[in-house]
Amino acid sequence: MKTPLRELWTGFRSLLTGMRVTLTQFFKPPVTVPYPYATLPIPERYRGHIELVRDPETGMSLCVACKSCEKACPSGCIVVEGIKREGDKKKSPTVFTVDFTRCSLCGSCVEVCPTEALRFSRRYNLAGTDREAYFLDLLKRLQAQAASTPTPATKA
Amino acid sequence: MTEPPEHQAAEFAAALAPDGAPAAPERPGPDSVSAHVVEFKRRGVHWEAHVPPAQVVAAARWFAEKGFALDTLTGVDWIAQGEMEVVYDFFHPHTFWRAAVRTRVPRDHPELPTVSEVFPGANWHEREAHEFFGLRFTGHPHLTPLLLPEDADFHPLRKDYAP
Amino acid sequence: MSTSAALADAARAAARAEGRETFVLNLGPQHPATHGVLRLKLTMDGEYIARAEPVCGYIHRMHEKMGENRTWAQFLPNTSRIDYLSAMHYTHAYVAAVERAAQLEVPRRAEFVRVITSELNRISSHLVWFGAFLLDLGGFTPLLYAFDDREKILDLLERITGARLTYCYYRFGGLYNDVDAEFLRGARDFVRYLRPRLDMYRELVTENIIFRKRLEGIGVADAELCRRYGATGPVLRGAGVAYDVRRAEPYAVYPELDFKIPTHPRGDSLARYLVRMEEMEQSLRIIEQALDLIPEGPFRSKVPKVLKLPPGDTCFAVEAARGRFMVRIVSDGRDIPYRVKLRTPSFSNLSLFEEASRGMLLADALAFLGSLDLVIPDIDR
Amino acid sequence: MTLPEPYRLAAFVLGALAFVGLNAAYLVWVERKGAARFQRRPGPTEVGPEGLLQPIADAIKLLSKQVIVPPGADALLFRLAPAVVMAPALMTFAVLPFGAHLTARPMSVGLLLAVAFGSINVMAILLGGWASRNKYAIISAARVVSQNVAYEIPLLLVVITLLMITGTLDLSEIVRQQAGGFWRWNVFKLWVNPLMPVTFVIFFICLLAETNRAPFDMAEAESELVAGAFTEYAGMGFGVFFMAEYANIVVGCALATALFLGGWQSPFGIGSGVGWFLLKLYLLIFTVVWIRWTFPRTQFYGLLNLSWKILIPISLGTLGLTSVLLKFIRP
Repeated sequence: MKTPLRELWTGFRSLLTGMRVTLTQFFKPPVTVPYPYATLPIPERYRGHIELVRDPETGMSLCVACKSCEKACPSGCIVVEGIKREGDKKKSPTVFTVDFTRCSLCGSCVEVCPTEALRFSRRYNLAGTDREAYFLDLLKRLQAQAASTPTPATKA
Repeated sequence: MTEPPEHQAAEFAAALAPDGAPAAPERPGPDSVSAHVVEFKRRGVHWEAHVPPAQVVAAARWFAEKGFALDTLTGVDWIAQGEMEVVYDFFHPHTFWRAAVRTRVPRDHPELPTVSEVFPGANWHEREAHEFFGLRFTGHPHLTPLLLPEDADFHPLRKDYAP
Repeated sequence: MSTSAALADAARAAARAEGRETFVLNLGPQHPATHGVLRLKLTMDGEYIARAEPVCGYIHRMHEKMGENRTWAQFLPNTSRIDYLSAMHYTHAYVAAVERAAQLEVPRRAEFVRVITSELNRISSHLVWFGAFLLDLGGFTPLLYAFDDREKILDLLERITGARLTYCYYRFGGLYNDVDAEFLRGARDFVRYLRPRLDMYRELVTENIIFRKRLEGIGVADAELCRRYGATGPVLRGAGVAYDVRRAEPYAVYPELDFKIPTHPRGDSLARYLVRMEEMEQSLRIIEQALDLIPEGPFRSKVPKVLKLPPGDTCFAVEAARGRFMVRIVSDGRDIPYRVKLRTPSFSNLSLFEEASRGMLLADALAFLGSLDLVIPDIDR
Repeated sequence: MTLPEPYRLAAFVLGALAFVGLNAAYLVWVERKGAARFQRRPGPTEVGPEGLLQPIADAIKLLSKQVIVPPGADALLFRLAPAVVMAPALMTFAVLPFGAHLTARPMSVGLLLAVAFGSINVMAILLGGWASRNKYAIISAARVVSQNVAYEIPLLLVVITLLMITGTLDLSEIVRQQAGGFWRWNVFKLWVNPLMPVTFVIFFICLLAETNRAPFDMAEAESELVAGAFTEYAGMGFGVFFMAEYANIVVGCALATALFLGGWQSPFGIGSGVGWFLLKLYLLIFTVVWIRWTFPRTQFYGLLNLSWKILIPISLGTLGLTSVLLKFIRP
């Protein structure tokens, strides 16, 4: 008789313990962030889609159109074309597009780039209604950035 | 099963080829049984064996008796040699030995007996190998595609597969 | 008629012979308890299961074929997407297999970081399982608590890898980039933070009488059953077998660290639950020790730009959150894999479900299914 | 308080409907907010301040949805079930003693009526589940019936225990007997039966089981049976089942308040009124919410075991003990 009763009591007590735990949580403030009104800081190394880095001196892209990134990309989503302009020491890109719909954000392209001309952007709220919005022209993006932000140090 | 791998390999070869076939590690013939120790640090297994396709059930039974578990089994399509290799991976849950058994079947007639009687876990692995490679495991109770659609009649991991 | 239908018919006929009538209940592929797109074709006798046939493949992506179409390095992003909850382990196995085949050196610092991140990943994976399992059992709140804790791990890992789920952080011969002091401090803080939380889970869940009554003796998968089906990980350890790849085939710097392999002999759902909960504590211990021992130094060794592996087979297994994950790579000497075989733990762990669930009640079977901790892409690959 | 009978009736019908409607709607809000706070979330915030208009938005959404009767279902029973589940809960409000003079229809057999109507909702769920022609729904319906049968017994045994103490079925009279401070509430009448608190706990457990609330939510069991008996219900059909669940909780908790916690009586003996009744009622409802968001669901046979092997023996024991004590201690 003693054991079943004790079992019953232990079981019941375990329920009360559980209720105590949830009640303590009840009086603590919420841990969530109300997303569209507040956002968490994006970490330094956040891997968004890639973008071109500007040369701090010339304001042009650092890319030499070597196509290392194109070759390294597992999904084949980068297209780079480049020419050697008159008077330049190295090639510069004429086409640099990313098919972001196929990108897996692995970072291989950034890793292989010999001139560190690529970096991850910090765009995270990537939602759209059409596919075309994610065929990114990085050269255009670079120009737009140059137009809006005079100093390259400011973030994207 | 605490003996070192060389003993296990020898015992295995002796059990499967009682007439004393040579346990030579050099390029084994398709119908001979051989077993040899390999370097774990390079290969990830302690010893390997080669058996003819007809003897995979006997091999599996030997491993089952020793308390091994079937890790996985998979095919490799050696299209240049016109052969399909089937690799059975075993691990021992208590003594931690790892062993692999290989067998080769002709590519145009990829048929070998099922080991799902010995290791029920092989059932799914064989279904997978069947759908991916077109290997036919005779005696398998339910040899239908597992991961591919049920009406799939193609074998994507064959080297000549073109979608 | 297919064999499957024949088997289902046989189960039905057997039931009818005993004067019972069966019906087929289609559970999934969209059902709250299957966590993704697993489908169970249940032949039911009332609320009892006469036969449960898992139907997989709904999210099959043929990673193994993808591996044959790209260079060794290009396969890396795929590895995080097989089991999205323990991406670190999967990348680890693949990277280490290639390192083993090419005989590449890995700097000690990188090995320690691999251990720390892997164990953090294991905890986060177990936390998701813990929450989802309780959800299966009808308890909603622990899920949110577990996700709160997991969020802290994801923040830490995002800090160093830049991603929250598909990290793709390890590289041949080391890491993608080095960890900073902030991360190491954060990891230490996290260890300190999680311990009282685990105590809270014990009070809220583990000791709860309703919870224990639901799991005790339910879904027994004993050591012999696990061996026949090749089940590993917490399923095997919940059957009392101290098999852990970190011990069985030591890799990285695990041999230098002191940790226990938790086992429970009963093989029921509760045993598997307890194993995982204790594993989280052990992972915390491992992280603590690794944080003490981590040396300064390079995080990556020199690796040839175009990596070609010598011909032959190489295996590498790691203890992923769900069990033994093994990569078998076959090289023919080129820079492209000849064959990549992924041996995933959930695949084997699920295959025993059909045999073990026979004669169980539906609700029990779902508790059992939850305790196996399945990740469907891990089965389907 | 002496309105002519037809007006009185109309006032109370309207009052009961408004009370039930408001409660059902806002208990959903309370449940969601409560659940959120238990889980360290803010809960609904978007519609209205603190999400207070959320129930209205929910109602509009449900009303604007198509009511689908699945092919092969028994259309009549399928449509009837929501009405059958709602009606008894509404009827019971007639006898609930909210205040000393605030009862729609004070009846000498009020408790009997409440208990009788309280067990009709199981039939509604059975009807709905069976008429849906869905395997999950039928399994759920079968579970609900056996669950409710199992819990009706300890519930009634507890009520009988209480009846022996009060000697009346009139709910208002039962509350009146408990006047004069919290030590005179039935739950603390330890000199009549030292096990009164246990009786209350049993009553509360049975209440959870009868209203199909977690941890006894076998009817819904969303992780096993999708949505159980309500799987096939869309739009307001589902909404009515949902509201009925909350209406039943209100009825159950109101009964518990009246029977054990002194109804409208103040715990200090002075200042009694409807406010106390509502306070106790909502505290009990909060506990119901609190329990739901704390525990996992019980196993189905565990639930039956709990009833047949634990609750029924104990309630029989308290029944026996009370009768013995009443016989020998109070002449």
